[in-house]
Amino acid sequence: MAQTVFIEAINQAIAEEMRRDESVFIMGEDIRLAVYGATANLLGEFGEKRVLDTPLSENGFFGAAVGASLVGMRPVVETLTSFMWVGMDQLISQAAKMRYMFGGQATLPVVYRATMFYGGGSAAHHSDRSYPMFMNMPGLKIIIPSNPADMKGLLKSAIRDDDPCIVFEDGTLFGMRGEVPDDSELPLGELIVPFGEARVVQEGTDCTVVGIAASVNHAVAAADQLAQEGISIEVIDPRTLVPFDKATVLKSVEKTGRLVIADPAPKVCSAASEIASIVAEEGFWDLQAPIQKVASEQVHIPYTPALEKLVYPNTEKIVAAVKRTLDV
Amino acid sequence: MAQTVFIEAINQAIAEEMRRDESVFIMGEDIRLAVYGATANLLGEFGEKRVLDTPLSENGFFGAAVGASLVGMRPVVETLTSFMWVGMDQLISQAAKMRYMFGGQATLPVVYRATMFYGGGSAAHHSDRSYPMFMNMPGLKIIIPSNPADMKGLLKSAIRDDDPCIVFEDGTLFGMRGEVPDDSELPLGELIVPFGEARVVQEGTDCTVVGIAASVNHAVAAADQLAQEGISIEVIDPRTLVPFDKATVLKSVEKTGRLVIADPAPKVCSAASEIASIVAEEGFWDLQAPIQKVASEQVHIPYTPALEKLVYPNTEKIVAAVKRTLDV
Amino acid sequence: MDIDRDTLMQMLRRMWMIRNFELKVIEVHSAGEFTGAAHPYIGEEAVAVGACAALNDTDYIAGNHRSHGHPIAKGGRVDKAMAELYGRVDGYCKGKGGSMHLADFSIGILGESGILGSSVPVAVGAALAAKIREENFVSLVFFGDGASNQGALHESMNLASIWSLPVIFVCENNQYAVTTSYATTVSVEHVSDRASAYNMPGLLIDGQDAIAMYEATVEAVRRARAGEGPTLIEGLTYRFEEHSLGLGRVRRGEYRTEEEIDSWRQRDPIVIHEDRLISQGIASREECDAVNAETQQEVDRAVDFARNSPFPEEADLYEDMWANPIPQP
Amino acid sequence: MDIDRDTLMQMLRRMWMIRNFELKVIEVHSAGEFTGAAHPYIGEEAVAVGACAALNDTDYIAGNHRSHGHPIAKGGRVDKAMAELYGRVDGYCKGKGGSMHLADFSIGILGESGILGSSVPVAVGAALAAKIREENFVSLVFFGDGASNQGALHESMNLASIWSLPVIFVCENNQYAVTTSYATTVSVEHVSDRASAYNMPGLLIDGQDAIAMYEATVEAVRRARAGEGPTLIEGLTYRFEEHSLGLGRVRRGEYRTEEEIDSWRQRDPIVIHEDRLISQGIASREECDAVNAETQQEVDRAVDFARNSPFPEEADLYEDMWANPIPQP
Ligand SMILES: Cc1ncc(C[n+]2csc(CCOP(=O)(O)OP(=O)(O)O)c2C)c(N)n1
Ligand SMILES: Cc1ncc(C[n+]2csc(CCOP(=O)(O)OP(=O)(O)O)c2C)c(N)n1
Ligand SMILES: [Mg+2]
Ligand SMILES: [Mg+2]
Repeated sequence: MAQTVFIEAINQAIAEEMRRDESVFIMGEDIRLAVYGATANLLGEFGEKRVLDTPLSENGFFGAAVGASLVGMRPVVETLTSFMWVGMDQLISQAAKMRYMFGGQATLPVVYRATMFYGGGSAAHHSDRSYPMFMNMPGLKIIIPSNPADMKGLLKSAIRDDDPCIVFEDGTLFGMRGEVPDDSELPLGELIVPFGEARVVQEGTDCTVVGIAASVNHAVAAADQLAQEGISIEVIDPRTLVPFDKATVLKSVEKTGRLVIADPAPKVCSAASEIASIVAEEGFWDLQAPIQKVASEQVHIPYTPALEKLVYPNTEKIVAAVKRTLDV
Repeated sequence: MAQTVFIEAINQAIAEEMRRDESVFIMGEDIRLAVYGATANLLGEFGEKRVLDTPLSENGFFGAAVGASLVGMRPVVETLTSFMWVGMDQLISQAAKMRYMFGGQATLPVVYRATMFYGGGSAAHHSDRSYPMFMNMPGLKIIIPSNPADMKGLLKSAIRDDDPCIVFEDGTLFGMRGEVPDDSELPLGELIVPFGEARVVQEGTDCTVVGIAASVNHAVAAADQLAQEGISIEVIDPRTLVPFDKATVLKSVEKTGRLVIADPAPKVCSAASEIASIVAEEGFWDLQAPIQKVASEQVHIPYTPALEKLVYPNTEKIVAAVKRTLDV
Repeated sequence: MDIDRDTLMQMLRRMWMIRNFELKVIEVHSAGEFTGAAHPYIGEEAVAVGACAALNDTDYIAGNHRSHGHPIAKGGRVDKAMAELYGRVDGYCKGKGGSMHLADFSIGILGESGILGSSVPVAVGAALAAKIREENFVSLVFFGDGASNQGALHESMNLASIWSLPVIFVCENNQYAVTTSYATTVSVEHVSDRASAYNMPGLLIDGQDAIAMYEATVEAVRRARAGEGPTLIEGLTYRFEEHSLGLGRVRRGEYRTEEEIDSWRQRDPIVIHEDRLISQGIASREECDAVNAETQQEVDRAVDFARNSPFPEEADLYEDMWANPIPQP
Repeated sequence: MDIDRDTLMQMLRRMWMIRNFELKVIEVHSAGEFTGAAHPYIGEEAVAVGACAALNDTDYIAGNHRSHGHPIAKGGRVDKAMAELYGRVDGYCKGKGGSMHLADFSIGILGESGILGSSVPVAVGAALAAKIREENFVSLVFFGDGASNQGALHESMNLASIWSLPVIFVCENNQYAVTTSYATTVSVEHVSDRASAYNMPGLLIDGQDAIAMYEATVEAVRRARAGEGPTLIEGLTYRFEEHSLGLGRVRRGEYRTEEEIDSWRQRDPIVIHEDRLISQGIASREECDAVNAETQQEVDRAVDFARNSPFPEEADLYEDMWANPIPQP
């Protein structure tokens, strides 16, 4: 098993898929020189035709990716979450809606890699964690990895998937190291993580903590801390939000009777809200305590570290929420 | 009390506010000839300077409204929900974020009137019920009236409010008649409905039904039907989703022990999800049965009436959900 | 340009097909056979028919809300189109799309779009694929004078130009966006004047003249296939009917005068085309009338087809959401 | 044009203020005194300073991510700007905005925007207010060559043109968007060539020459106040530094040659302005040096001010969300 950095896992996934399938190409701003890092060295290997630097025209090139996908290409578009507003129409009116509204005629194997740069003083215009908004809109698969191995395996799945996918890449994890199995170690000879299969990160009996993106790691840290107080936490990482593996969450709550959801998105209509609502409906009789949402404060991201640090879920907040569910 | 049609209530609210305050002006596509009905006769009374027909440039004129509001105007913009994707950047990056990111220097008394035309064969590109997405984004007040009087009173409040508001107008209600009090009948001499005060549409003891937009009326119909079976329903209309009057909902659930939420938005990360998550956290100990979400199916809006009629919450679905909570 | 008789007659046939389709749609819509918006293309037939006559089945088109003319001009089937308007399973989109979302991917019709300007980047993307794969299909997109003010147009024309993509931008300038005159919303005299801002040819063409549209598009297609990049073609035209069926609120006199409408009706694209065919001895009056009659019959059959097609089943609601299906929430 | 000495000296002062501010920012940023992106304006000072010299305090400006030059050019305070970069309560935005969101509404600085192209419609809206209210303020917006490809520009220029709004579009063409050369992304030779597509004057100005920028803007402001509508001014310029602080990943040689950078550094806008002042006998070398020294001192004081200002309190987190506050969820 190789120790791989998160951003390197992105790069590997893209390179491998570009090698495997000629119809895969990448486009975005400043990707040839890999300003954001993930596309390093791809120009050299794959050439200018398959590594396209675009003008500052998100709506235009998001849509061009839709069009290319309709006629047999597999575009992988790089952007930041906060630039998606500019190209929103193509994501919603075309990518998400087209297949259904054309009665299944359209097939759109397009991937949008949307990086979430938050937590580092990027301020309101560069820090969106917007996946809940896209969850509300039917038609988009939503992928949100929490470690290098999942990042690689899920991005590869997304590129092979025939539906439009948005991969939300948590910028706070870009430097994270983790084990990524070598292909030779894998039964299928390659790392593919399927959609809709949550990972039980660690088993536990007292409370279930569902984490999203970087919050998975905070959940594990919280579990470690709570273990010292004799509290046993089951940590679950959904890995994809559309499709969402509710069975794994419900089964866990059946066992623990308690649920905390840690989600870096703003708390109103968040992924945490959705998961809470599912369990309040389908897992209600298993619940022994109120569900706790640990999501971001409902404010824009303040620039100053003095305030920004208050906004997101963290280990401390998760620990406190678990204790609330246990009334300790 | 005058019987007033919903769309006429919109017109009255705009006209009265334009009379009251010179800084109010309206803009949108084909509003001078009032193609969508709500702006009838305003050109004649207020002239071309205050009644602006715009080009097909939603991002441009949504943003122009932001800019005008910053320097002291009170723009009221007409659009449809489905056209907001095109102008999303101005709604999010500017209208929603500006005040906070400039440390409170910016004041944006701008109103976007976003009509939701669903339920009449408008198909995927014209039928969005997108308020949950905007609830997730901090900084926008979200208004969603269910009858002519609230429509008028809330729109007037929105125009006077100093923050950016999106008024989601339910197109299925455009022809609805309802009592709108004459100003002379009112203690304040005018109809102003404040934000953040839910209306208890009818009291009941067995189950709380929170309705959003047209679903309020389906909830009332469901309550009538259930009353005949001896089941007593409390119907609540939040009227504004940001701010959301959770106290009224929690108080009701304290009494009834049961909650159904009827919401025309797609069900994942819907307003219903959010309300369910609040009650699962803060009203948990009052709940005697699983919370039931009755929201739209998670599909795009099919054109054919044969399928479209299956998508939305309706009286029947609400009745069934209430019965599930009561296990009858 | 020397145009062969088959092409000229096919243009006539498709113009009549559109005309008769639209007349029938108006008839059955007002009889309440289906609801929902529908935007008649009557008066503008030469634009789409002339343009599409320059394309192959392997070329792509994309369109907008005024959506029946484009697919028929590209060779789409009126029975499947009509069944779609009726919301039936045998419609092009199995009843899920309706009037504004006709599409036939089997012959390069990538679909109509109800969001204005929104299909333009998509068309650019199809052309991008041609370039990356080094294939020689082209892509053509129709949009209105109103939609030309959308930012999507600017971004798309710039992208197509810098990448020299084989795409043809066809502006159907019928001079109004619903009730709003393009003179009050477009800051240049002609939409085609904007081509220079994108370093591409911009042609102002008589949109009532199918042959003129055809010739302009042939040249644009030639350029596109030769790798010379995109072209903007503006077809100056007029819609003879109101903006959409059911838009009764606005009285026409309020934004277009009767005189203006009448004067444009004098320039009926079908009459212009037939007159030319007859005067040049390419077809007789009888032959032209026969085309009209045949297409009328085909449209009548399309209505029968539509009426006899069933509505979708409830179980179809969640079909067609995904190519690689996932459980519904 | 005859320009009075005060104006010329104020331009010099503001260019030095920007230069010294940016040099200090580079210094304290690399010392780790604060984090977050910051985009130096060094090399481009003449564009903002020349343009803003033509405006009054009651006129408005809006800007972008390269955000320190615009407010200082408009007369903003360096102490409040610096404190903002330090994330302190005495900053322009109480520490909530940071480098990319400086604003001073008291003197018409409507704020910088991190989303490119996004502040352009906003500036158009301020100008729209002037027209509706029949007041004679104008609005001016800065954007880059990269951002000129955004659809927002197209819509904004069209709106401003058809409504004859008092707005001035200033493109800072520094020839690159991060690593991407404008020659490969803009389909015309000069951004100002696009003005004709909006029926407005488009001027290509030497962006290293503050006086040229000033004169062009004076004329644009005159037009605007006279109701003659908008103007597009392109200042051809160059950024002397890398795209942003902390963008170490890209080595400059990969997208700009040393020769190119050096040749543009020869055209330092401050040197050009000083040389002219001195050669025309308007100011002496000593006077010019004094301006440099004074602004350096002012920037030093700004750093002290910033360092001594406290961070916001936790209770401030939810402040400034609403003008008419609501309970937080
Ligand atoms: C983004 C968007 N904004 C507004 C509308 C509403 N709308 C539908 S058709 C139309 C006018 C279109 O004018 P034009 O582009 O000239 O096409 P035409 O109808 O004249 O063929 C408008 C405003 C829409 N469908 N999409
Ligand atoms: C909508 C949007 N897309 C992308 C970015 C990322 N980005 C920040 S600066 C920049 C380059 C801007 O180039 P230009 O407009 O020429 O301004 P310059 O930096 O050269 O002053 C890019 C791509 C952004 N901030 N906003
Ligand atoms: Mg038109
Ligand atoms: Mg630049």
